[in-house]
Amino acid sequence: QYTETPAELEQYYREMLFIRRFEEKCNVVYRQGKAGGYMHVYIGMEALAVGWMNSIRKGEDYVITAYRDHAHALLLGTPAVAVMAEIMGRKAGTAGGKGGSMHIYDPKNGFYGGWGIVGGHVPLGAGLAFAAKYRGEDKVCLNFMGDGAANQGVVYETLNMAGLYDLPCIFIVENNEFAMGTRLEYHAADPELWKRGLPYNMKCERLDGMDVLQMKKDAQRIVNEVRETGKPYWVEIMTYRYSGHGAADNDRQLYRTKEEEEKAWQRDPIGRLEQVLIERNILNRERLEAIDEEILEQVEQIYEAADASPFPDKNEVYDNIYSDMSPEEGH
Amino acid sequence: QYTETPAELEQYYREMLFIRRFEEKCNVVYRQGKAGGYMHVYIGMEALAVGWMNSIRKGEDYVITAYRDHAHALLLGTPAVAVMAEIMGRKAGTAGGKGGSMHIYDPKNGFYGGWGIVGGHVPLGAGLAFAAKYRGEDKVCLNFMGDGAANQGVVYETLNMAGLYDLPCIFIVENNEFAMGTRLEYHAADPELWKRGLPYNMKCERLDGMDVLQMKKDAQRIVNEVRETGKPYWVEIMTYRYSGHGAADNDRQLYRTKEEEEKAWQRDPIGRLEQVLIERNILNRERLEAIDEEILEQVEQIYEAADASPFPDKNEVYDNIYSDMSPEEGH
Amino acid sequence: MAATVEITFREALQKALYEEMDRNADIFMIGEDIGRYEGTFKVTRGFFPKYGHRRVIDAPITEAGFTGLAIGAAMAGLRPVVEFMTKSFSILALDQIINHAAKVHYMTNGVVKCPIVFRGPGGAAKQLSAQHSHSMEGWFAHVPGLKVVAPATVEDAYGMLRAAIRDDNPVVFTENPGLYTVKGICPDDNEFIVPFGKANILKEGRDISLIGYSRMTQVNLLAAELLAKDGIDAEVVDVRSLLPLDTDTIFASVRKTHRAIVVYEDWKFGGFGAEIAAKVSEACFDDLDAPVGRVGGLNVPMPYARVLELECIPDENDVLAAVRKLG
Amino acid sequence: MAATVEITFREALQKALYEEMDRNADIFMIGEDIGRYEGTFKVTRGFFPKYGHRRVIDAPITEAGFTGLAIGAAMAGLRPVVEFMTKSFSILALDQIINHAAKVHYMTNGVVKCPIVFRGPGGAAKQLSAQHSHSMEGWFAHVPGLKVVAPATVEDAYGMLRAAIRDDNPVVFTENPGLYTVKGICPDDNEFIVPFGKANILKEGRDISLIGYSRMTQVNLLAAELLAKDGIDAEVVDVRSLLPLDTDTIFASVRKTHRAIVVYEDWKFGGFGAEIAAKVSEACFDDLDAPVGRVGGLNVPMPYARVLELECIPDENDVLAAVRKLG
Ligand SMILES: Cc1ncc(C[n+]2csc(CCOP(=O)(O)OP(=O)(O)O)c2C)c(N)n1
Ligand SMILES: Cc1ncc(C[n+]2csc(CCOP(=O)(O)OP(=O)(O)O)c2C)c(N)n1
Ligand SMILES: [Mg+2]
Ligand SMILES: [Mg+2]
Repeated sequence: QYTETPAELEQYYREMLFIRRFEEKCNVVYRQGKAGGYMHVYIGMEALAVGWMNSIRKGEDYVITAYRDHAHALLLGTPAVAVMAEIMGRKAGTAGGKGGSMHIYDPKNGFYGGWGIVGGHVPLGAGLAFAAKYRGEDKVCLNFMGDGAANQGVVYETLNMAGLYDLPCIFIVENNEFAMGTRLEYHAADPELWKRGLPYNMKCERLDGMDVLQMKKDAQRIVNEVRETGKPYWVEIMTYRYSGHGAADNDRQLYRTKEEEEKAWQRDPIGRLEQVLIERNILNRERLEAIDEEILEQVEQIYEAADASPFPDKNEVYDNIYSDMSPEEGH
Repeated sequence: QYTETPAELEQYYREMLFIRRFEEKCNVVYRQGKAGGYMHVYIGMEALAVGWMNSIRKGEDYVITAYRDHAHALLLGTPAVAVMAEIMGRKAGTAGGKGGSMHIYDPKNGFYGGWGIVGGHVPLGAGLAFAAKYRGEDKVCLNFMGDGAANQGVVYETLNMAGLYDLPCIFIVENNEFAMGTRLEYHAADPELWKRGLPYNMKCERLDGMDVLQMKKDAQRIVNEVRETGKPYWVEIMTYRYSGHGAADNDRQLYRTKEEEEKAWQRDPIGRLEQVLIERNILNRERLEAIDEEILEQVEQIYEAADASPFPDKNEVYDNIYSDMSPEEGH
Repeated sequence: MAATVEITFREALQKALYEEMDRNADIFMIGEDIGRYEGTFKVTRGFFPKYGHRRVIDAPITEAGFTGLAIGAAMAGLRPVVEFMTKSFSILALDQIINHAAKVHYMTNGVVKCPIVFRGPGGAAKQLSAQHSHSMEGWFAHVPGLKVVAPATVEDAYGMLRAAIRDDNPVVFTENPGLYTVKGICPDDNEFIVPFGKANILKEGRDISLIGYSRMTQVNLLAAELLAKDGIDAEVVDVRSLLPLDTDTIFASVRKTHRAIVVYEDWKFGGFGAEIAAKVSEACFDDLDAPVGRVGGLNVPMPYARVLELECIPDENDVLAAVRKLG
Repeated sequence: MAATVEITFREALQKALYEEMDRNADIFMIGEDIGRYEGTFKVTRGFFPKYGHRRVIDAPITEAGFTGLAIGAAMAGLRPVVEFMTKSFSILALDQIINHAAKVHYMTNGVVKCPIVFRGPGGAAKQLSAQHSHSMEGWFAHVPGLKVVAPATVEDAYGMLRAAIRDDNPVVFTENPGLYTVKGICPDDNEFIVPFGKANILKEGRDISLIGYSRMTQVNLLAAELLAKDGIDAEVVDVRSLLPLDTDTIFASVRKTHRAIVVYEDWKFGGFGAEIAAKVSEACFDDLDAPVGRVGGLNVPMPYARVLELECIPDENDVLAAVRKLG
């Protein structure tokens, strides 16, 4: 009577758990000083990306997001070692160490980054959708942004154009209740962000991002509709950021209580799927633990491989500023 | 049984007609080469400004708008000679000839301009309202913008803050159906601009701006409410721009037909009020014509006075860049 | 020897745009009022009827938004030509141009290309006041990842716009409004290209180098004529391309004339002319018989009154005064 | 002789902010995460508890919007202190700063004042990559109507921030993130002001002038120490105020040392150092024994990998190399 096959459920479980363990390792790496700058993990939000990435044509459809981008890349098929290497600023990274955690790109798998200016990538995503339409392709673009990003004016400039030009673009607000240290209620006049697309002639919805099965169903329905109609869609997805804003944020107590976090942990999408797997007798505790062992081992190997890869050479600093020239050199 | 006194009706009539004749003169002045650059008249939209300016506490409340700003200034009590002189780039102008038609300012009458970057002044208006609230004053701000300006993202950044901070700001979209040469349908995904404030926790309405009596009633109601509640309000007002976008726009046929313009003329707010004045036996045709004569004469005198005033001296070019210093001089 | 036509600067831009749009279906234009309204400066007149709303797109007044949309399209392989109604309005799109278009190639270590042109009138027109009269090219030339050109002649308008459109990198293309009606001889050759990074000696001279770009090059030509009357033989160096900058040609000229004046319309203080002057002063230290002079716009927000506006914009007399000052 | 305290650059900023907010109730702060979260660089720590949300305002992530709101409040007579989480994000607010704050006084011919401070960390921190590492001061210093300062010492941070807050004009106040933890002696005097437009000789010297601002002045001090070992007596000129610029002090130093190097962290090409170098080259033409050297940041979007990032940012060794190059 279930719509998902056991294989699918196990796949979602493995994907979510892999992201979780991968990013826990990222945090360790960061604390060890092997990664620097700003690094933002997706812990708690895994169901959201897993639901959406399994609803598109990977490698064909366009995906773009902000700096909280590890999960999106990994799910699209970007080699995990290349992602870890980029986070560690290595030559083997997706951008040869030039981008770092915030700037993961993998266009051949449909991933267009990986952007650091809050809200700045949203019109780019509309442009990707525009290109698909211009060429008569039936690709869609998943255009992810945060709840804080949803305050940037360029988002509404983009919605107006998406509605005006009929662009196959799905705007997905990852509402994790916080913009850095500022709670939703303190940055949004009306916390119901799902309403914000209404004035621009597009469908709008608020969805649950903590239940991967429901997320996948909703995502698939919307992706199919947008591919069909070629019209934009605005979606707010309720989720939660268990970690600090970034690896450098050690001040969570400034904006929320331990109690709140513990309560939120009860909605943990991974734990929730574990229940389902057990209830449906698909995987028992032992199997779940074995899978976790397996993934932890896998992540270790990924880290080892990344850590074994060299740093960029100094002279690479001038490479790829332009496709066909170098800037004036030297200090 | 009427809510307006005959005196009020005559006042509205005189105000609208004065703006109309004043700006017709501006067009002549421009054609004669005595004004230059970009100059935008309000012809057809007079009822809108008349309705609102008669609903506030002139000189106390804040008013801000874009470059189509003659009417707002004149109605707030800015000396007409100073406005005409500014348009003609004279020393006696509101800004000593430094601003021109687009940049009329008169803070002591509550008028804060007069801005040329489409949408750019909208957050400033919220800031004026913020100052009122900060000081515990019960002032309101009338924040005018065009239908095209309503696409600029900064407008929605501002609405969110106005809703978040509870600012006594009335956002007034002067929807004259065109953004320069682009028709509403070609620049707005949904032409019902009144909806655009809905996601930001504020009341929103669409109103008729061609009937000065109705406009005044609606404006008074909204101004009173905002002064009372201290909360923002978003209003779309339907009007029409009879002239080209600016005095330099001689290409109206590129974006609309003569027929459309003629049809629009049937809604002329001045003609409409004339009907009322006659029906209610307040003023007959002769009186109306006499008033017109009087105003035309008045406008001529204003022009003469402005034209008699000197141009700025070259050495004034460095004045008032800073309150307390001059920039490095010379080429 | 290819055929030529005598046309205006504006017509040269239109010619390049038509020929390139015909040649490559991936090219589209986007900007405010460029379609049905034909553009405020009428550069895009005739394009909407010919190519329709698919390739000539009227954008809402949302500079950041439509610029970002075009950049995204370029990342996907299209070749957008973005018109800013005036370059002054590109200030609202700077984040998109500088943080996104200019950096994506580097941030992806060369994986993503961004072939896009940002064009439109830059500099003062006539009495458009403080908010509509910016010269932006100096700011853009400060940003690695962008190429920045500012042609002064009909031939260069034609050849450099084509080069810009065919470039695989973001190019800021500046058209001074005062140049649109300038007439000149233009090659009638849809493969004619003026490569970036080459300055051009428009008039040879022995006594002093007048170095400028965009409309100021025309001013320098005028100044050179007047100087000739005083027996001063000025060389007019048209920089054309700010980034990349052709220092070889500029230095060679100064090493020949031993005197130089850099002329630019932008605010003098902190403008791009300072970079040229600093470079010439450093590289030609032993060759200079006099300090490198600079002529720039007054450090003043552009005033409306014509009498004040004319004070702000450099003209040939200001160049002459600077030459005399050098002695 | 007033009392002094030894505090960090960050504490000096906090001290000035506290004292001014206590002194004038028209002053309020607005910025992202500056209240409850105490600011990403913790400059505003303690202010929210003390002054509450009326005077310490957490803004949504809308740089253009909250900057414009603050400018409007300033036009109405309040005295906002705007924090940009990093100056890089001020790029999104440039239209508000340049077209509105900087121009309103002129466009109203002096009727409207705009007393506002735009502060925050400017320049590279550590591995924040291409979009978070901009030095913006050169661009701002190009804009008439703004004042632009970039202190390098604890004392100047204290005295110049107070001067900025009391100024009736828009002031861009740059804090290089590398300076926040620098310790120094600070006057304990809530009327202590360092007026704008005065450069400061931090170390006297006979042989060469090292001219810089913000963190690069600290680099120059280090370089001067190293040069001393080679018997080169360098003078360290801390520009402090870019607009207005104190050319008298700068020129006097160069006329004494006959050699000059301008050091700045920003991209070298088209950066503000070019303006200083061009001015010195012109004004001190007869006094210079060598061309004016420049040391700037590489013309590269800031890369993430530390090894690459360190390549981009000038340090004392780059200054030494430039000195040697002058010979
Ligand atoms: C234009 C801009 N302003 C500010 C920042 C600093 N900043 C980085 S992330 C962030 C919070 C964004 O919150 P949200 O959009 O909800 O995304 P989340 O981090 O929750 O995924 C801020 C303020 C930035 N990077 N860009
Ligand atoms: C940021 C910006 N972009 C473009 C322009 C050029 N422009 C001036 S007015 C205008 C149309 C504005 O239309 P609307 O907002 O409807 O106001 P209206 O002129 O109809 O009163 C345009 C595109 C500008 N001044 N500023
Ligand atoms: Mg969030
Ligand atoms: Mg309109």
